[in-house]
Amino acid sequence: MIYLLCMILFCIGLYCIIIKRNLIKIIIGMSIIDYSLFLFLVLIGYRMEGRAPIYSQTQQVKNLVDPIPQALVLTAIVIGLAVLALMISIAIRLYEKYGTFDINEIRKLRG
Amino acid sequence: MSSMLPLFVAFPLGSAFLIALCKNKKFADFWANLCTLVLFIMSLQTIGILKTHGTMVYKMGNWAPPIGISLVLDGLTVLLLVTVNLIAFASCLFSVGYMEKYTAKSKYYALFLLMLTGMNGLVLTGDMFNLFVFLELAGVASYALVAFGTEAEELEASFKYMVLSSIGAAFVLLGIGMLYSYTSTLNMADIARILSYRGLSVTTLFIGVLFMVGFGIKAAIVPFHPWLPDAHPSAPAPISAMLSGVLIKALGIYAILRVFFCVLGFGLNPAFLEILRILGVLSMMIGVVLAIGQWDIKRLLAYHSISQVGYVILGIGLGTPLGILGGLFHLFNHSVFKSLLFLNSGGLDYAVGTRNLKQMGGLKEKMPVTEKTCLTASLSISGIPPFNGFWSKLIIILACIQARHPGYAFWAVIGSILTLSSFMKVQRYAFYGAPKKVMKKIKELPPCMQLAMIFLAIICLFGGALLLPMFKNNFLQPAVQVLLNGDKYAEIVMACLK
Amino acid sequence: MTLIVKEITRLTVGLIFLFGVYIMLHGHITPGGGFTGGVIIALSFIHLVLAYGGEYSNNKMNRAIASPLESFGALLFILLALMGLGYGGVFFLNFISKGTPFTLPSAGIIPLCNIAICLKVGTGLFLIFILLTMFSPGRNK
Amino acid sequence: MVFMLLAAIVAVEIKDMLSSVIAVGTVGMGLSVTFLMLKAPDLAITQLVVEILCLILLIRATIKKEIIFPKKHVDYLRLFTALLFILVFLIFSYQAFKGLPPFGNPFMNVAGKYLSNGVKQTGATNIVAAVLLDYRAYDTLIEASVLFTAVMGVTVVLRLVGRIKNEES
Repeated sequence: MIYLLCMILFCIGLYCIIIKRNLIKIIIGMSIIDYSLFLFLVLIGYRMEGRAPIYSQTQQVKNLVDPIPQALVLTAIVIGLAVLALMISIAIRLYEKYGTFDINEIRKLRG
Repeated sequence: MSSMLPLFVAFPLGSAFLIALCKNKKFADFWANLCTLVLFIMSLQTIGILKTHGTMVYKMGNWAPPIGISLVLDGLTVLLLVTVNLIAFASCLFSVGYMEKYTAKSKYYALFLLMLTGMNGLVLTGDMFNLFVFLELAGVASYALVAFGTEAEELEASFKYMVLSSIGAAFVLLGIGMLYSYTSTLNMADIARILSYRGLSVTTLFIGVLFMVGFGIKAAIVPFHPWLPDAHPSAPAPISAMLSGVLIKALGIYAILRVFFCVLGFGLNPAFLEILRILGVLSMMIGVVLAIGQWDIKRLLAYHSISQVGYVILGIGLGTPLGILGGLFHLFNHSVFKSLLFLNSGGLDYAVGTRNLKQMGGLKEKMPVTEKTCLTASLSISGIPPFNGFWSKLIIILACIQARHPGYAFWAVIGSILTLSSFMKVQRYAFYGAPKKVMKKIKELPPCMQLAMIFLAIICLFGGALLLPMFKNNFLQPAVQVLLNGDKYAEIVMACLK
Repeated sequence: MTLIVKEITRLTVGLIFLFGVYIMLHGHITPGGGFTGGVIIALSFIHLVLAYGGEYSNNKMNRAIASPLESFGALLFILLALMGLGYGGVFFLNFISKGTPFTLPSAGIIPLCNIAICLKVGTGLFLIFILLTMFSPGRNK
Repeated sequence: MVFMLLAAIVAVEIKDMLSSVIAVGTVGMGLSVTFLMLKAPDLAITQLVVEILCLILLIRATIKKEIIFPKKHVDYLRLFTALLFILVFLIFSYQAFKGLPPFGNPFMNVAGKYLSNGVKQTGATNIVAAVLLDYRAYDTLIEASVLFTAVMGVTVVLRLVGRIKNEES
């Protein structure tokens, strides 16, 4: 089951976020989760012996792969990038305030 | 008529870009308020449209669904649209004065409008992936707004919120991916149609769990709540009002209702309703118990949000027409009075410069308008008769008894009493008692902030009137019908296309 | 940075930029599109910043220009959508004639959308990068 | 794919921040190559380019920061619950995946219509672009706005002075 490999990647990211106490590691975990989701979406659209969904002038193309997941992933990549950028900027700002990336030391708020 | 629907998204979006383009503060003040006012009026118009035309579908780019994206206007959407735009208008009016304390006011308005766009779009959309994109738009704007003050606590709260909420979004995306693979379409009505003849399977159950976790994080239902008491107090007060008043409802509760009742067709499944009820009671009790011990006024309010969301979920979880009516009515009421309370707390913060209740006192003479409106909202949230909170809680409790769940009714009453006690504390410490020395210079708030608060207080006072048949049949009942007929969603939408 | 890096950057930046424009304009025929093109264009500027330091690139494309340009790109996109509304009564109507496939001016509004997105993404990402680089904690307070 | 998994584990477990970031870079590159093998050239290009940008940003965040590692105290309870949760999640997802159509044979209800009518209806030969900018242009508009929001957010977060302090207080 190739989907399961994807899920393992997802779980690595989740594990990283739950266990690690470092802001950058958490960001890395987030991006790994994102990657696994992109991969999953593209996998569900793949067709055996498929071709890229682009028509060409010279030859007749058949058996194109599903274009919708690809469009979705393109959108999701942009959103992932946006969230990542915002996260990094907040992490940098937090570093400036506390002088560390360790969330045990940052934890000022309870709850 | 139906060409009005995309304007709910396009108008605030365009305004946000425009405000970002010309960075004039006065212009931003004016334009943002104009924009929210127009949106509010437009949302009121949709009630009339719904009455005359029934459910309406708008085809984006003239591609018939499932090829293109469609917008769907039905009862539930109208309810949420009115709520969102009402609160947005009040908060926006309030921020004219309040945001003077911060720098970069025009950017604030741009982000505010983008968040509003996200919520409006999410409520209107009829497409699964589009829902995710709007979820992220509202989410990203709210992360930035929570961190707006750039103090250490705010940044930290924002980071926590962001991480949890992104995990939620990741679960939602995974669910959408699986749903797409399972049904090979993204349109909600189409998915509902295909799922209804496929029946229940492990896959749909798993997708359901994924959505429950994802949207549950956004709605701050109890096992997923830890971000809320940090994030909501850290944001500027109008944003707290937006977050607590409508964001958790539009992103969380609305999405749960739409996806589970209309798309996945779990709506009248007794096991699912039982889960909702248990989650509701848990949120209700844990939220209110944690709230009592708080001294920070905004933190206290944030815990109450968790508790009041519990009421909404409990009411809907009953699955009877009366219960759903109570839940949805409470959703509207909670938006109004919780926003009002957050605006009050913002007003106190603005005037006194602290959020700690122990350092306040004797503000009754100094700030009469804030005192009166805060009293209204407090009585309303704790369910004292003439105010709107009483009616919706009464309906929920009656529905509990009617549906033979007296235990839940008991918990709801207990929760209400605890709420009352904690708001007595707020009133006692903030407005009565001996005035502190520091309080001498305090003045009443600027007029536009007062106006926003009075506006919401009036709605609080007369909110109970929405139960009169004249309003109820046009405003609340269609929304209840949507949930009750959740399994017919596909047929209704498809019928509109012809 | 050393002289070698600077020289090579000077040679390659133009090519990277042109490649970005190519990808953007051919988005509807070949792989790529406005978003990818925008990122590549942003990268070409980032390349400059990395090689020459902030001061040099500030002359080329500074924040004062980039920020309005971004809003402009966004407005252009929404304007295209609204033009569909005005023209045929439908939001996002593809109202220009489709043209013949496989040629550059084809596919109605798609290339125009690509250009708008490209403007937006390119300037937006460049802005993010500049802000992150320029931000130095020492200047606070 | 296996390569990606290994790189991901390295990225999570490695101690040095910079190496960890670079390991994430390899995951991204692996993803890009996988996209190419899965016949998604648009995504491959985009992923490659975005990956470079992410790396630059991440390196910017980590470089020149003296990272002090706290004393290693592993919270076994936390670790155990996390692993248990992940295991349960994997088992259930395996069960759920059985219900999906097998790999390589998607249903293609709607997608089939896109593929057969796409060129005629939109004039774009790249069907992904046609889907992105014509059939689902509304999504793309919002996606661009998300990026715009993020830019606004970054400018807001990186402001030097957040509040105007009152002179009186």
